[in-house]
Amino acid sequence: MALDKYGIAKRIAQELQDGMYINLGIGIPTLVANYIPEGISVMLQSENGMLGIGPYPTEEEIDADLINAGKETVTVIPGSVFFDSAESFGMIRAGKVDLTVLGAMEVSEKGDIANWKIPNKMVKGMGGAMDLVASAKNIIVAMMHTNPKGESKLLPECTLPLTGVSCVKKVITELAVLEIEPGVGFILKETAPGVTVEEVQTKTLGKLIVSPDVKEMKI
Amino acid sequence: MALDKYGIAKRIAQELQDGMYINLGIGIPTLVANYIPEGISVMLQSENGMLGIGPYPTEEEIDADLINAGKETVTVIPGSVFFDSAESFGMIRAGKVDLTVLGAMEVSEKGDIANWKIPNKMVKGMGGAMDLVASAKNIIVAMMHTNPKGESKLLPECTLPLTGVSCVKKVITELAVLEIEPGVGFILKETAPGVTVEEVQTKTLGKLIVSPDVKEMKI
Amino acid sequence: MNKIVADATTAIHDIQDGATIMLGGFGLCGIPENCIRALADKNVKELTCISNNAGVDEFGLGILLKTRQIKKMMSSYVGENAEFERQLLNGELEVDLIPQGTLATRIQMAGMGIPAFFTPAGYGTEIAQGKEVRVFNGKHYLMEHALHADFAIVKAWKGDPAGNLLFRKTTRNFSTSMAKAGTITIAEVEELVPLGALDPDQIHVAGIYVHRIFQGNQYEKRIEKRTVQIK
Amino acid sequence: MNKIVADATTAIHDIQDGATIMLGGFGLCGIPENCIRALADKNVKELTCISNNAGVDEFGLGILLKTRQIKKMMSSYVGENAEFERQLLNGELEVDLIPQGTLATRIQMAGMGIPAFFTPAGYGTEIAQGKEVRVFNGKHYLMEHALHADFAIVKAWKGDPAGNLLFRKTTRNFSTSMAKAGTITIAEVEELVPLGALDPDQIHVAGIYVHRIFQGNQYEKRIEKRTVQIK
Repeated sequence: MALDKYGIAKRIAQELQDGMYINLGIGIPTLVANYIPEGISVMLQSENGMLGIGPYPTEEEIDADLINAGKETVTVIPGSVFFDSAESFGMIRAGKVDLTVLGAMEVSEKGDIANWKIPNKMVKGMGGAMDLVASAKNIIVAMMHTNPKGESKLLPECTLPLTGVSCVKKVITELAVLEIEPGVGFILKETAPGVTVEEVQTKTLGKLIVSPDVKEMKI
Repeated sequence: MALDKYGIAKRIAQELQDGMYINLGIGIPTLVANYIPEGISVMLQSENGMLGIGPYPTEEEIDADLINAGKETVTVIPGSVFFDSAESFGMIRAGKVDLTVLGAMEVSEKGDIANWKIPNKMVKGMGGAMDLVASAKNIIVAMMHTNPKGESKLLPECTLPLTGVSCVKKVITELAVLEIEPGVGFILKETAPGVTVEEVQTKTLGKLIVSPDVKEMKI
Repeated sequence: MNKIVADATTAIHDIQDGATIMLGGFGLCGIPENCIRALADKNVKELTCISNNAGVDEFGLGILLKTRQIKKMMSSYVGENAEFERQLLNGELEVDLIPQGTLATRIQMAGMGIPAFFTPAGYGTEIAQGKEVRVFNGKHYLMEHALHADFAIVKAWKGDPAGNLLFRKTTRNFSTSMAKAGTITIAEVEELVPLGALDPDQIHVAGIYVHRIFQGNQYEKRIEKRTVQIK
Repeated sequence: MNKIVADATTAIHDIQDGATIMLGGFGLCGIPENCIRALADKNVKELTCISNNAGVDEFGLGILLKTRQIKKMMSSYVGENAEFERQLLNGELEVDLIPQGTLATRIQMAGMGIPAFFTPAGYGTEIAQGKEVRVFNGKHYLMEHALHADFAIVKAWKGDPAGNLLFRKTTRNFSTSMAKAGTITIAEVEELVPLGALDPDQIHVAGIYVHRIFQGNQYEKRIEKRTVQIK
């Protein structure tokens, strides 16, 4: 059975390693913070200017001066640091953030990503997405395998305006975990419990290679 | 009579205006701090990373963690700020420092300055001089009119390796105050008490224009 | 060194029609509420506003959008504002969308006297159109230029008469860089403290960058997304 | 997040012959005294040292010069050291002199992921030789490149187990920028404080940049020019 968004977040959480600095985008990526494996300690970065994001505040703790990049009220953990946005993107550009998880509208078999603009629709802006994808050492895309019309979001080429090129390393969807090897395509590494390789193949328009050691996700 | 170095510093101090941010180089420029006119308030910047330099410390106040760009122990005045050297040169480059006073080995009639290197002598380095002269809005050179051999230091062209080009606005020596107008030359504005225009002319190798309103310095 | 002015009205008195203004803040966090009100009262027009976001309807820069004082926005994300959308779709408003890190860094570079620099953000996208591309160590970069403004307006937590500023938590965002990039920089603060009251090791913006400072009042500090822990 | 190591010897254990090392400090102010001693003890050779100055005879980087561990210095001013002069004149030492602001900014840019930028410093001088010149707004600028190092070693006042650092007075100098530019960054601190003891608004270097931290000891803090007020 395909995962729900919480399942996707749980699977992504398995990618976390002790000591990592991580930037989580809005949507499913934000949920990953709820599933950090026991015994490992990570620091969450928010590009508006903070390291060490904690849980949402209680009513009493709410502070208008303390928000994340999604403009949500948050708290901080011990060891947190505030800085300005220029420094925040400096650390992102310099590759100090170990892992970036973000959503996407389309991902290509080359690792290109489109997630900021749909032609003929009101464009709200790219925010920090272009900076993140151009600079992050390790980018995982968290998204549904297909769009609401049922069309594949894993394509030979993105059809929407790009956010960045050759940058996505891994895609985790409700159906599968896929690595991207530039020049090769999507490598199917894991399928969601009860999802067949054939279903993933059907729903992936970009070139798909089934890894010889493809296995079922453990959630 | 020609001024001594304290006299030069006193004359330079007359250039200070209320609210100015000022960088004073090593040597005569540093002395200017002792003659800030009454009733005006200025902030001294030191390029290692400080705004608001105060007097030298008493024995009890000495703090190894608090030095100026000349590596001398100093104190700070209320309203002072510490920052790093990158920011310090950022504010210099961005033109936030209103006035820079520094010494020189040679100045040309075009406003070029040489003050860091003598060929065939041990070179100690340019320190922050090249950054300061390339960026400061208003540069006054404080120096003796001639070198120890009696040769003019105000030249048609610098003979020593340059520190910066077309940057010096004014030269204040033991003999005179001269403005530099690029394409014109040194404009003699003031002579030291008892010093004749002829003496300044004799000791100035670069093109010298005597200002129609040349007058005697008031120290 | 006394840069204190009476209030927001005095601080912005010389901002004229057509001015380019940077305004600090991320969403509604750390925005200069007093100066925005004063700009609305002065009804200065045709403004180019450089700000990461465009406020919401009725608050933040949304106030100046509603009164049609803004000709152009330079932002990274402008999506929380119906009036904004209406003006944009009607061609009444120009928008220059800039990647957030590029925007922050272009402003930072203006305050550092660096006219141009190279960043990888936007390479291979429509943002790269017309920009110089260079390869360093095998990676592609775009040349971007420093971004200056006639006025920078920021809101800090504490400030002193010399213009030294201290910010609280995530209100620092674009404000520290903008404060250094304005030809004239105006700071409104929640609390004006005496000279010498701020620890010189702990100042976020040195007074050398700040031209006018005043203690603001009636801060609303609206919250866009009030997210609360579910116990 | 615990980056604490036992001591300087442990912190520098993997620095090998030929390494490029940045060392914080301006003159003798804010230098990493413990790590310099440990580098001398380890007797690692052929080092390229990026540091604004080269210490004095017998102290600071003068210690490593005396033991002939330094192959090359990258500095803005190196004049307080007779042994330095001797080695340089004998051709035993390479020196790359860089304008101080260019040096500071090249290091800063490395920590910001910006590979190249433009600065006016040195235009029209011998420093400009071989460098790309560009005109922006009628002014000439040189293109300069980011400066990285295998190791950055800095000395801070306080630090916590996550690597967050706080500096005191003018010890900040090159250290904050260097801390962000090392592939591996080592911080020695006068006082190691518990996680959460530092105010998150008041940290000069975020722990994300720091890989190893330890509490140093026996700081001498020598003064180069002890200038005292004449009452």
